[in-house]
Amino acid sequence: MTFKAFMSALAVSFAVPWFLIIVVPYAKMRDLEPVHFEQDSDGRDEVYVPRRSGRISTGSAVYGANGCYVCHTQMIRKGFAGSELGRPDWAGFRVQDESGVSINTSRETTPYDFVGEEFAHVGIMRVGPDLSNVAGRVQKYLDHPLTKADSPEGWLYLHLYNSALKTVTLNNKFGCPRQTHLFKEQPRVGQGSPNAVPGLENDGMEVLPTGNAKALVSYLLSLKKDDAVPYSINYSRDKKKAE
Amino acid sequence: MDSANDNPLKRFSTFWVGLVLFAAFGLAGLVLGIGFNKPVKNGYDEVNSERRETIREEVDKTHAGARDMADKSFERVGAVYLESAPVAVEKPEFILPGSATQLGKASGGTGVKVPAGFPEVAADAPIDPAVMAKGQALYAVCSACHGPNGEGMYHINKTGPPLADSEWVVGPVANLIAIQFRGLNGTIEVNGKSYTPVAPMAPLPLDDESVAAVLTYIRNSFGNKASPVTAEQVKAMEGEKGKPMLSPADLIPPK
Amino acid sequence: MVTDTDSDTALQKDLELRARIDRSLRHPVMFFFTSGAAWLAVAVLLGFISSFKSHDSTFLANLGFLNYGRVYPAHLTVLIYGWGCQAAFGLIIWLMARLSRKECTSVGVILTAGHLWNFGVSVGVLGILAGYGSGRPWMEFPAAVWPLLLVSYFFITIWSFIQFRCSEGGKTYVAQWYLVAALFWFPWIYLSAHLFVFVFNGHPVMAAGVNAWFKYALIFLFFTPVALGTAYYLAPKVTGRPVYSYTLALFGFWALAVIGPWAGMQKLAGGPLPQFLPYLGAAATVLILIPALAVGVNILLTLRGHEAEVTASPSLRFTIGGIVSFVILGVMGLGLNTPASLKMTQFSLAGYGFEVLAIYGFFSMCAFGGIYFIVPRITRREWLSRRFISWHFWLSLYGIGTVVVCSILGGLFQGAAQEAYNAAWSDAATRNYAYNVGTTVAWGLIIFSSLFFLLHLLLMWARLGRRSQHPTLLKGDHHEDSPHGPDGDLDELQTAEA
Amino acid sequence: MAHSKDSENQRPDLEDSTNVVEAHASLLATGAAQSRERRIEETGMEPVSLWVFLGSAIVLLVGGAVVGAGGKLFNYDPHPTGYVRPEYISDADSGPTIGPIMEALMKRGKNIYTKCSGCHGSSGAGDGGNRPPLANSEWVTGSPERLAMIILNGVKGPIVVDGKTYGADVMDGQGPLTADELAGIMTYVRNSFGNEVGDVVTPEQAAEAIKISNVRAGAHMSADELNANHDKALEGDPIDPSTPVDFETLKPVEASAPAPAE
Repeated sequence: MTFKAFMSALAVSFAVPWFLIIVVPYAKMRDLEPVHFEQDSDGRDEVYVPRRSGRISTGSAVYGANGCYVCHTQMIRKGFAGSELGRPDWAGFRVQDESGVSINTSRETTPYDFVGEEFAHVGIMRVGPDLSNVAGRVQKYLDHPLTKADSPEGWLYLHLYNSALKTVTLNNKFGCPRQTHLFKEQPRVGQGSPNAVPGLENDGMEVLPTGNAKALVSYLLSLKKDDAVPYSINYSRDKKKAE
Repeated sequence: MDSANDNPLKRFSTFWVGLVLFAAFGLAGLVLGIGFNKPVKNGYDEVNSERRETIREEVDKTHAGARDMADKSFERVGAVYLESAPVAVEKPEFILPGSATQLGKASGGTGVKVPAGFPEVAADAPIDPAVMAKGQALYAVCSACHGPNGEGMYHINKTGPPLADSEWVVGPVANLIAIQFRGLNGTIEVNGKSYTPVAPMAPLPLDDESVAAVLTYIRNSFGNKASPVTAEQVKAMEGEKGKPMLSPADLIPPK
Repeated sequence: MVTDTDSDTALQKDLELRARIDRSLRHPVMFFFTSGAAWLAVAVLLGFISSFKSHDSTFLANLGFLNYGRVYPAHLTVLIYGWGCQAAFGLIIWLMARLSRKECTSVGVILTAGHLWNFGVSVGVLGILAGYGSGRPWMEFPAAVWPLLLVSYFFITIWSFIQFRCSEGGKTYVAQWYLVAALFWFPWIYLSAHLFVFVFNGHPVMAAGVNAWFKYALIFLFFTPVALGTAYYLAPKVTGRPVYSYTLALFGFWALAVIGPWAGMQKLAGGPLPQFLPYLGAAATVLILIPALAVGVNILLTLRGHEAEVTASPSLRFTIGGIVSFVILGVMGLGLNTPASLKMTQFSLAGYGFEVLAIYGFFSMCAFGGIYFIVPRITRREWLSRRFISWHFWLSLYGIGTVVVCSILGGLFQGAAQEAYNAAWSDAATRNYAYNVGTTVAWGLIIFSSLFFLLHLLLMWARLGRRSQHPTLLKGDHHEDSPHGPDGDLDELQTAEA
Repeated sequence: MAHSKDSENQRPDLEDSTNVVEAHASLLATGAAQSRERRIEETGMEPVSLWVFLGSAIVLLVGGAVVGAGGKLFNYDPHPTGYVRPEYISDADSGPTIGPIMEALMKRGKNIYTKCSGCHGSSGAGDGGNRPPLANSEWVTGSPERLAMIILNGVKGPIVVDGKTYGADVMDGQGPLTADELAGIMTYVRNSFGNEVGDVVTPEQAAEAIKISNVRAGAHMSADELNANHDKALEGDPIDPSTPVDFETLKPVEASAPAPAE
């Protein structure tokens, strides 16, 4: 086998998969067609524009730099590949829709859910819970009578600072490691600074979140991916049964 | 070492062949990448920009009314004043005896008449600074149409003509007092230029001292120099109150 | 007919050429092996800390920069770029020089590029620990580091490609196929993956897909060929027997070349990207068992009948450990990537177990085999102590065996608990506590093994090895009266050679 | 020849002499490792055993099956066609919404117990070491206030359970808990793992216990302190375990309400 034949065979055996599973899907996913709500099936006729508010790009960078993706995932897999959809409060919530009927807003992750981020932190190991709908869960933890935090940001600051604190989920010792580097402690002067984290005052010290902590919490509170999607990418059973 | 297969030329060429081969797929990716980095074809920005235009049009429509309302506000104010001219009294018995209307009716409309015994004031009579200060304070209301320095607002929104070196201001005092009581409407010639304000000057319900003070102020500032106006003079002219609005023709022409 | 004298002079010329090659290579190769071994010790220490933190979050809790989210990426990146790549460079340079029978003429350039590589890796790791990591698995170095690594890679390995191109005697060995393939696959994967993930702005999920492909491409298309190249060189070299079957070697090589580039995207199975991509990646990872079987059979049959030699020679012992790990890796690939098991192992500890088995169990063991063969030649000293080598071997074997078994079993149980969506989540989260503790103990073992290895290598680097004609052989455990006599200087040796 | 025989331009080695001849001689003499090396012969042409191809074929089959699971090959549309979300019967919303209070509290207790199963075992048998079992333990089936104090504040020091003394390990308090949660967990442990107390701890009684615990506001309890001041029933009227209640609010529902069709 001559050198030239060997090199070209090597190049071809690499080029085909490189082109088919990297370049083509990259180009196709980049120009994704936006899906439309249809009048007959969704009751309104407009384009589905995914909306996320909050400091998504900086927060996503802080999320990546601190390795949150090592233990947390952000993907609700489709039914045939995983059963996150069944787990309560992971893919969506039980809410009363406008006509008072309690519906389950769980749905799979769609390509439109990572809008505003450069890199989807899909995650490596799922030691901690999936974070696709963490914003909704935090809201529910706040409704628990014993939680110390008064706002979603407050709960998340408490959790990041010391997840062993009995905010609401009964703690076990392999909880989320303490992210104390995201906070700074300072002596409490007078009645303390307004943006100190409530519930963390002890013996004259108060804890303030740094810029990174605020960006991260704002990013986490933007993670709510259970909004209604158009009929064409809505795979729920009762909808399909309706036909 | 320098055999057929291993000479510096071959080594040099292999170096560059190696470089090209190493970077083969990187360069291919870069070339394709340039194709990628053009803005996304019909992604969300296009959809969003359409939405932005529709929202822009709606906003313009709802605010259209408000915008032109702002431009013509003074004409409208003027029109309101014109329509709201005092309604002619149908039956004579409605007039209260001794009221300004009754006096005005009695002395007949149109022209400004200097009543008998109208007190005269010397041109160089001393001016009390307290009166001037009070006049200046009161002038704030007048500055809305005559300009803070009496230069008039006509050139901006066609309202008040200038008071600075205006022959009317330094002219007969009776004119000024009559204007204060009966207001003025129509085209007036000041200092050689003619002005047709969009809104007539409204009669101002001030007491005698205030009218005297403000008139003394305008006759002795913005470059004017004239005799002060006293409360007695204003009192003497109270017959003019209640008469219909003056037109420039009714004024006593200044010398 | 080649007369006796001719063969003598040929042998003499051959010996002289080998000596000259080794002399010319001693600085760059020794540099890569020692700095690689140092990075290995750091990587294993970070691995121990990260594993300890995974089951006890109060361990070193107050050190912000040792937060679990930074120690785990640092551990993996140092293991791959600090140790893995540098060991691979040392092996490629030495093997290619020996196989193409060419001296290395650009030692200076290679050394500077090597220092640049080390500088890049240290800046990268400090960047990760300081909190500037990029957040892409296996590409966590701050974004400015990857071009530096790529340029220094080029100036390290282009000379080996030149040697391969300009070698006389037109005969290319099986090992050379693998080494040249590795030479080219690395930049192809590294450059295109970093372009697609960092430089172009495309869809975030597709960037994650390319990143997942990059992880498995690096394992199957850079570390695997280098390790197989070393194995295909050492097995015939130490036993003096030809490689078992040429066709099998050819089949194994082209099977890897065809199957390898497809693997990797199964990390996103069930995710919001074209549905065939992840399952194609899973299928490719399953099919890696084919080249694994081919190579395993080929190498093991080459060594059949030389069991005494295999147990005695340290380099062969490590190589066999590596090749057997490669076959186990193939079987694990099959086991973990069927749709049913993928459902459980996709987001669990099993992925970590697979990667550690590939990087440490397979590649590093083959690399250790190569190092134990190469270092005596370039330093002209024999290994100082047999015990260091055997400690290094057994601790590595048991350590990695435990890490892999704990991670993969723990991953499977954790995945099963995750799939039971009605049970409470804390039940799934606490399921792998015992397996984490097992992994920590295992990494503790490997810390000692890497310290032994580093110390031994530094002694050789300082020219303090044994000056003797005979190799340091591991005493064959099963027969005490081995021909080598007691430890230390050996008298005349007839049969076994290393 | 371009390259000199002896590449002295290399940096000299530690004990290198600059004399060319001597260097050359030493090169040969000390090249022990190189001298004992063997030449690599040609690669062998042994026939490939059938097993390798058979094994590869089987692996190919498995690979084919895996690719099959990926739907149509090279269909780059990220939205899968023909996929319907499967049915997930989750305990949370299955099961009755109105039923006896015993069932309501047992269901709540079962969810919370996952946090205790780490130490006391999923079947309440303890961990065989220094963590006591809950099955037929007099602390569990005994006076409810004592059990509430144990759960809310934890236990330190020696304690005799079912004849055996435990004390090596300290149990941390599992508070704070809401009244419903405490009532749920107490009812669950008192009526599972073989314990058959049969009565129900109502949320009101649990609230009383929480008040007592807050008043004490101490750290871990000791066995003697438990027996001395807390060995009594909780105030609040006990409730008949079969009174129908709304599962959500645990408020009694008048019995006449027809059971909703499930």
